[in-house]
Amino acid sequence: MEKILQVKDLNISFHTFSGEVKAIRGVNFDLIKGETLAIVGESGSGKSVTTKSIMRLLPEHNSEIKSGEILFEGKDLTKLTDKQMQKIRGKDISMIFQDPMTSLNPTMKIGNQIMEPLIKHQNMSKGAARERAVELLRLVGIPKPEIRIDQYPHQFSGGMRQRVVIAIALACNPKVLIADEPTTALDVTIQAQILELMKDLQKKIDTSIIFITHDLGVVANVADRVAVMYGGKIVEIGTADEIFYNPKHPYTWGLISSMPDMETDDEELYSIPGTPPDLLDPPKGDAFAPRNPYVMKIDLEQEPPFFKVSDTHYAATWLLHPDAPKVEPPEAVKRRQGQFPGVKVGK
Amino acid sequence: MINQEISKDMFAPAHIDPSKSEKIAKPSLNFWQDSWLRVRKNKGAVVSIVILGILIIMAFVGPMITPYEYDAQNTKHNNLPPRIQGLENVHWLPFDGTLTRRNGTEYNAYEVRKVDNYYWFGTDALGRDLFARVWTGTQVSLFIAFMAALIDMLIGVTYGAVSGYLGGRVDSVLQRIIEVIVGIPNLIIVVLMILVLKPGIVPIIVALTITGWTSMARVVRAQVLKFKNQEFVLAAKTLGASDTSIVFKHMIPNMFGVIIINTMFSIPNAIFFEAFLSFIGLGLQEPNASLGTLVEDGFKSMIAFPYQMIIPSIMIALIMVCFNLVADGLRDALDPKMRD
Amino acid sequence: ACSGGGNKDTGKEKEGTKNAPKEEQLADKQELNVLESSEIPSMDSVIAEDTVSFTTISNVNEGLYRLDADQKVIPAVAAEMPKYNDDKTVLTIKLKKDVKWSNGDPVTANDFVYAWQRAIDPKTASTYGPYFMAGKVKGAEEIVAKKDKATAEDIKTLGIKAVDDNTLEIDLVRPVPYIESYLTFPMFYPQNQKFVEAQGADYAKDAAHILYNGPFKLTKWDGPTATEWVYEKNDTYWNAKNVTLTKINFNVSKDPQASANAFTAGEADISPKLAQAAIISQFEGSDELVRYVEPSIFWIKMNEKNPALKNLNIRKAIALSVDKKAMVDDVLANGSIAANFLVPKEFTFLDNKDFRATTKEYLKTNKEEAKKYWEKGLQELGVKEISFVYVGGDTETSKLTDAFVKGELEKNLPGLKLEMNAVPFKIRIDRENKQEYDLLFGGWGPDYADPMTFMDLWLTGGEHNRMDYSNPEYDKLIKAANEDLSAKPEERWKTLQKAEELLLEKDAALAPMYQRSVNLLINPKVKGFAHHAFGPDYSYQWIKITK
Amino acid sequence: MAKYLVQRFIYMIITLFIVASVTFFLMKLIPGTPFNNFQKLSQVQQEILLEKYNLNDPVPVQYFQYIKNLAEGDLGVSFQFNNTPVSELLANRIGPSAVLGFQAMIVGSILGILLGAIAALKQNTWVDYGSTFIAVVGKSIPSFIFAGLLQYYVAVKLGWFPVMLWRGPEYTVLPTIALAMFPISIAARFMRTEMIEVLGSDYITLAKAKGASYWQISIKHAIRNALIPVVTVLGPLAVSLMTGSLVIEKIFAIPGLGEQFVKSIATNDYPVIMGTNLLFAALFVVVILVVDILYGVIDPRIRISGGKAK
Amino acid sequence: MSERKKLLEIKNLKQYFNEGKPNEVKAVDNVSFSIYQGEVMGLVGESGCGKSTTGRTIIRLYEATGGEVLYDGVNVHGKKSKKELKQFNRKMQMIFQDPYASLNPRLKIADVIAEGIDIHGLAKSKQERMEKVYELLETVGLNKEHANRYPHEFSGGQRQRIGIARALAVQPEFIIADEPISALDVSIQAQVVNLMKKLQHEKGLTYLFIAHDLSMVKYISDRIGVMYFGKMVELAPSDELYRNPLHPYTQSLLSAIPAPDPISERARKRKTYDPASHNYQDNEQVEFREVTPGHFVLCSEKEFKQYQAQSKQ
Ligand SMILES: Nc1ncnc2c1ncn2[C@@H]1O[C@H](COP(=O)(O)OP(=O)(O)OP(=O)(O)O)[C@@H](O)[C@H]1O
Ligand SMILES: Nc1ncnc2c1ncn2[C@@H]1O[C@H](COP(=O)(O)OP(=O)(O)OP(=O)(O)O)[C@@H](O)[C@H]1O
Ligand SMILES: [Mg+2]
Ligand SMILES: [Mg+2]
Repeated sequence: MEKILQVKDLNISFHTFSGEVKAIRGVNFDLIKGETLAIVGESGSGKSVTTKSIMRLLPEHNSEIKSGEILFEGKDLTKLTDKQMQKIRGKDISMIFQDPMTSLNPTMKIGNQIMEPLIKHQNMSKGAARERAVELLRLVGIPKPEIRIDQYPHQFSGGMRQRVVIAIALACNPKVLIADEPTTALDVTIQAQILELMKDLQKKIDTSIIFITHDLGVVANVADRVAVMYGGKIVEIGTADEIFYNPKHPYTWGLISSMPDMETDDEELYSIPGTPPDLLDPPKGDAFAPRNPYVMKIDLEQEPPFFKVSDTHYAATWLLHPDAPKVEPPEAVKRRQGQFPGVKVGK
Repeated sequence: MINQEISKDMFAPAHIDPSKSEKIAKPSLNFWQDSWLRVRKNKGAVVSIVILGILIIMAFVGPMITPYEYDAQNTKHNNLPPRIQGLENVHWLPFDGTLTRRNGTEYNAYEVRKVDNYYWFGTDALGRDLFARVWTGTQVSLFIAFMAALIDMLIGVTYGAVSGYLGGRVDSVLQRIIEVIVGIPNLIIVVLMILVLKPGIVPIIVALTITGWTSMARVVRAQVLKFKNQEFVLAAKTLGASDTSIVFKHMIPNMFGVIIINTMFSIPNAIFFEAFLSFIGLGLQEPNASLGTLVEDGFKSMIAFPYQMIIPSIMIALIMVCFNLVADGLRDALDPKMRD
Repeated sequence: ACSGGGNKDTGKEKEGTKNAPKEEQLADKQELNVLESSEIPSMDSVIAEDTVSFTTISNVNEGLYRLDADQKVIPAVAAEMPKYNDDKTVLTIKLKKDVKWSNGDPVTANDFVYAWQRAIDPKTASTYGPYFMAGKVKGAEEIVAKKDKATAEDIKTLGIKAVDDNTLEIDLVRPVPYIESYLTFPMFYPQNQKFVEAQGADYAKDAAHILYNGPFKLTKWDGPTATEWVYEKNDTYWNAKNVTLTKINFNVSKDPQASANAFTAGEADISPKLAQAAIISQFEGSDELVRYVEPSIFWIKMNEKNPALKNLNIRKAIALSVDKKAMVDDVLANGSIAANFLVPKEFTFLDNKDFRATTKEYLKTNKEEAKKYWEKGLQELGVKEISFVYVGGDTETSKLTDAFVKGELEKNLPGLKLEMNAVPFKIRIDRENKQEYDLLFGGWGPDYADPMTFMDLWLTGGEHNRMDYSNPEYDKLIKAANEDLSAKPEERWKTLQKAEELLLEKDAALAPMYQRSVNLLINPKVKGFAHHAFGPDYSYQWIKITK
Repeated sequence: MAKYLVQRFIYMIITLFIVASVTFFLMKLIPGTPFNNFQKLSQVQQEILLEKYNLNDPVPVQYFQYIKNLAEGDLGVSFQFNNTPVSELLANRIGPSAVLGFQAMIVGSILGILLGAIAALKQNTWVDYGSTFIAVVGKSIPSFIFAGLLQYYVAVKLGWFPVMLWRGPEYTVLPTIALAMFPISIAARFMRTEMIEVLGSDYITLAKAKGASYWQISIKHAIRNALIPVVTVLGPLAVSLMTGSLVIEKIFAIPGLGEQFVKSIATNDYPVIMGTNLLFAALFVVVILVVDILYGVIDPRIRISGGKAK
Repeated sequence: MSERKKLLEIKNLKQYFNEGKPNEVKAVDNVSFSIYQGEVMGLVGESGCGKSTTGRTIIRLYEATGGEVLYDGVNVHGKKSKKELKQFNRKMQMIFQDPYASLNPRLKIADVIAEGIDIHGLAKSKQERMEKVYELLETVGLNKEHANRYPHEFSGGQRQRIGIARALAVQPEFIIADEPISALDVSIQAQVVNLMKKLQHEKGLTYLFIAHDLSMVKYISDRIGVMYFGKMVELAPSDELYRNPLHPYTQSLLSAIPAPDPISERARKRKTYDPASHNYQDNEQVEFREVTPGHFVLCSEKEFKQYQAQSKQ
């Protein structure tokens, strides 16, 4: 259980015209070698900011890491110089972005885009880099890579482009791969192919993956562990089974209840009422409180700490406090709890 | 980790009005308030607005605060360099009334010519007070700038928008027309205008109207092509919005950025086009002046009486720099991408 | 003839020449760099119509006579001054025997006959040919009238004849008192018939397609669009031994300040004419600045088509109210002189006496007087205010003077408003021809050394009148000077002076403003530069470069 | 591609034809004749000249004659230059104008693009403000003033370069700089805007994520993508620069097209007006075509149809 | 079901881009289907298969290359007067995929929503206009105060609801929803889908619902069409389609839907689709055939027989 990446008490703000946006408010998590950690959560909850800060890709002019450490193999990434960081990016840590349509440079040949990190980080000659690029394209399942390598992004379909982005991310066999909604723009068949591809590769090179997505189906498919974010914080973290079958945080409950499955029919879908918190002026206490059907007075006063559910499972909600009243999770969650091996319904 | 002061009763259910939770994050400001807020944060823009304000006021007040009329000739006092009471003793400032000879020696033109008056910006070849002339010229040039911008907006933007929006054959024809307009020499048109128009502001405006908008049209066309398939435009189409309203309500407000840059280029063009027209007898006629004509006149005595060119040039440059900074500020303020 | 003399007005230089002629040592390199103000449109002497062409032609070719540095007519190809018959209508001119074209052919009387006939032939479409010959040389008027129907026979009727190879006879319609200076004009230069015809359309197309018989020859000139050309000394010139310069490089520079800059930087020895006070003032007091008055007069025309201007008092008021002295001293500030006359100073002489020296000045600035006339005029017209359209030029100098005139007139003549129209030259001519103006700023330069070149413009219905001025008495005086008195110089002179007085003092037909000065920069090492009052601007053959 | 070019070529011919026609008729409206510039010409004499050059014919007749000659490649002869063929005249004069314009364009756009790019990279720093300032001043002060200043201070006072004339590379330096101010400022302003936009795009972030350095990102990724709109504005500008700048040519005594064209209008030198203008228009339409093709070179997405990679 | 009124009938619709040029794209190729009054028809398929194009062509954003779109029996395409067009625009509306791109950033929400009202003159006075806007805001679960704000001040889900309000403003009968929820997070997806369902019931709306999230599509749709490469390959009532997918592409699609259930995900076996597997012969007629009532599949005669047999089991 080697921890390849540790994020400790990360606080990040953006300075905007309207004031300081406290986008990340104390995020802690570890990434273990070889695992896939999925991050889920509402739009704007800080998933991308967290991962971008690992890559140090936040806009320089208005972002500020207020406090915290990001330890990669013991080095604090927040303290590295730009030069040092450039050596890590693309080599040790690489990233896949959401939108395959826009993440490739439209005026540059696919091959050159793949070769760039190879030449940069592995000092390959052009010829060698090219060979490797062909190999990578083949690896991600692009047919006729020798020809495709000299084409431009617009000659590729969305799915193929996303594979190219993945090929770029994998070019230097990174130790950590961050995938920020890599399949949102793709249809399910291509999505499935890409997920399989990632899993395959992970096995081969023992990469650790941080996988951000909205699609809980995808999470279920890829994740070893899941972190749920809300309002700039991680509110619950645990193994995939724990989160899916025995969630503890009311926000996680809301998420799970919102999804139709193949059986849901005419009844109305559950949706979490209200809107996300204003990070310009984060509410006192639990950020989720205003939308929490089980809200307690303390939620409005104090931020909940992490309560340990199991060795691997923590949740930040006052509901886990011994003094809190026992509440029944919603129906959809209860149904799932039944499937969870070690836990009895209703705790 | 757990706070010690937690009492049990804090775990009682709280009540929150659900309707209140559907509130949105940001305070409500209207578009212009919002933009103004942003412009205000841009120091360059604010300083520029202030300077522009002062320039505009001076354009009207300036000619009144000097004892000399802008068109009063006094050839005995011609070509005198700037001299300002008080500042004349500060030698490194260019307001001490000295001129430099070709061999590099300096002399005080006022003393040599036994003139006691103070001409703050000096005088021109006919002994007219440049302070009064520069400010009246500023009036004219600001007006020209305004007209140029207006024409650019009205004709250039409309033309470009129509061409890009309708596309196909119409676009093809309209683009060819631009090529033809650009292909016909301005000078011919201008010479022809001398025949039918009396010199003055009208021919300047006509000339600008004929030629001043083509680059704007091209740029706007390119933008329209870009916006044509944006979803909000399609949405308006499905609502049955007329083409005009799609173009003017939906597209044009979204291309302020390029429009502003382009306008900023048309303005100096227009200012000097006016000077050129005046020069060939179409624009303003003596004794009226604009900054453009002052610069051109000054250019001719650039070496002997450099102040005659430098002062109006600085004025134009100052106006343009301010305009640009304001425009940049505005553009940033109006651009949704710049929003937090 | 190689007087080496400088100019009357550049006192310094002249003194320098006089006081220390012996110390002067010639530089090793007799090469000159000159800036011209425009290209050479034509090197065909019968086609040329502009000063640069005339200047070039007169330096590389030669006619019967030429002007020396003091504007005196001296024989050139001619061996002597012409012999006249009794009524002075037939001239017989002997030619030098040893004058040669650059291809070795001798210059003969026939070369003159050929050139003149070519000039008058409507097919040649020469402009100066008819302008100079019609009404003066016999047959010219008739040939012109036939337009393109003129036959070869017709053309032979022109009043010029080669008596033999070295004798030329010229038949005039009437005596032309100024005929000798007239003949210095490049239009009258000889052309080698054989050569011209052999070249056909290529004649005078570039340096290689021209024959030279003057002090220099063009060794580089690529044609009318060339902005660069080179003279080299013509060793076959009859007076070659007196030509010191070996080479002159010409370049066209149209921007006056730039020309001055090039001069300052030593890239040019002679600048083009500089008119702008601001540029001249940089060189004021320096021995590089050469200044002399030229016989060009500038005036305000008053169009009598406008009833207000038909009024004598109004015209007088206008003519008197502009401060001409301020105009020349402060505004132009280039040495020009206030013109209280029509016939320029230092232009025509009779028995070495300047035309101006023997007569009065008219229409001197007098603002009080002007105001009185003005009020009287307004009263006669029964109006309080008048507005005139003032057509001026679009050059820098004219802009400045027009602005000055406007200021003066409006200040001194209450109730007058001028609407200023600054227009390009061509449009000004057009407006003038159509008489679409009230006041018009214009000017005139002479074509020959006689007051008549300025006087006959104002004849009733004259081609250059264009302001509806008409005074039968004036017409009569001019007619007399042209015809009856043409052989009586003294009387003729008096008559012309009377006409001038009538035109200006009595009729105030136009308001003369100033006589222009020429300013140019010449490297002080360059001695012997000669300028001329009409036709070509300068002669370079007497120039020497000192150390 | 071939089909496209043929189509564009036909369009170009049509455009040129219209330009030629409109210019012809407008030009004939200018008062005066090529001969009345000469104050001393008599009416009769004028008539003779007009007759000789067929200028007395009705304008439509002259027009058809001109178009016919044009189709045969005959541009006529110049009046002001004493029957020099217009084609020869243009050939003699286009050289310096084109060289100068080309140099100014190259220098100007490279400097301008760099200036704009740097401004965008250092957005809202003094570098950015400085670049904006240079661009604005470069645009608001006409090039002839730069020309005058350069000539006086650099050539006359410092003696670093010749003051004027056109004899070799060193003679082109000052006029090139003066003329380049305009493209510099335009390129800089447009480049800045575009670069800012490009720098905010996902592929730049991806390039950063690849570990590309600052300069690699700017040069390999950002500048190229920002160039497209810049090319749109620079194209037509190139034409106007290359067809001669009146004042600059005058100041540096350069035998170019600009001055001559102005003079031809002033003197009703019809064939020269037409010839110069056709040359200008032809260059203009060609440049527009080149710009369109350049788009494809810079941006493979808009490559002209058929130009698919093989 | 077939007795219900056909609101929209699409016959052999074709939409080719860059027709006749080397880069021709047959985005929609010979597609026929009908939509009944009051139903939700889902449309799924690979990205780029022509779903959006179909929707956009139906609503006349593109001029169809071929085929007919009959709305209430009237051809939507072809020449129309301005008035007819307006009439048509009122009946049919569209909700766009990207809630960020589909709202003009420089218009207030009130003006966004009221645009349709203004165009069609549905309000007689300013006051009435505002009242309508407020009512619409309420319908989509927003409130009055929001009317004066700008799009950037809203969350994605709120924006998408504004898009819906805009479409509803002209009281349409038929709405094309082009991936209205793809860009939203789960909880907000639920909000939007609930709203659409609610409106369907309350106002009797008919939808064409384009999406690639099959669980949502199944949840909301009565019938589902599956597109592949510009062609409709299968069309069936949603339950039927999920229970008995016939076309191999549909099968592959269904097999790829990830379930939010780690245990089943670990066991997932995905089917892949290879178009070459059909092995169509040149002489075979590949047509859209009704295998069982209401269940259409694009197939050859041979496959048709096979599918029928399969369905009987
Ligand atoms: N450049 C920026 N300037 C200002 N605020 C920013 C910036 N980038 C992100 N934010 C703010 O930080 C917060 C977190 O954003 P983030 O992009 O991490 O959300 P997310 O969880 O990735 O959402 P999504 O699922 O929509 O991608 C948001 O409130 C957002 O507005
Ligand atoms: N305006 C257009 N010009 C040319 N080709 C187009 C145009 N619009 C769409 N296409 C092409 O038509 C095909 C179908 O596109 P369409 O947008 O309808 O797909 P889609 O099924 O909606 O995909 P997605 O799920 O990605 O939205 C694609 O190959 C696309 O590239
Ligand atoms: Mg994100
Ligand atoms: Mg789509």
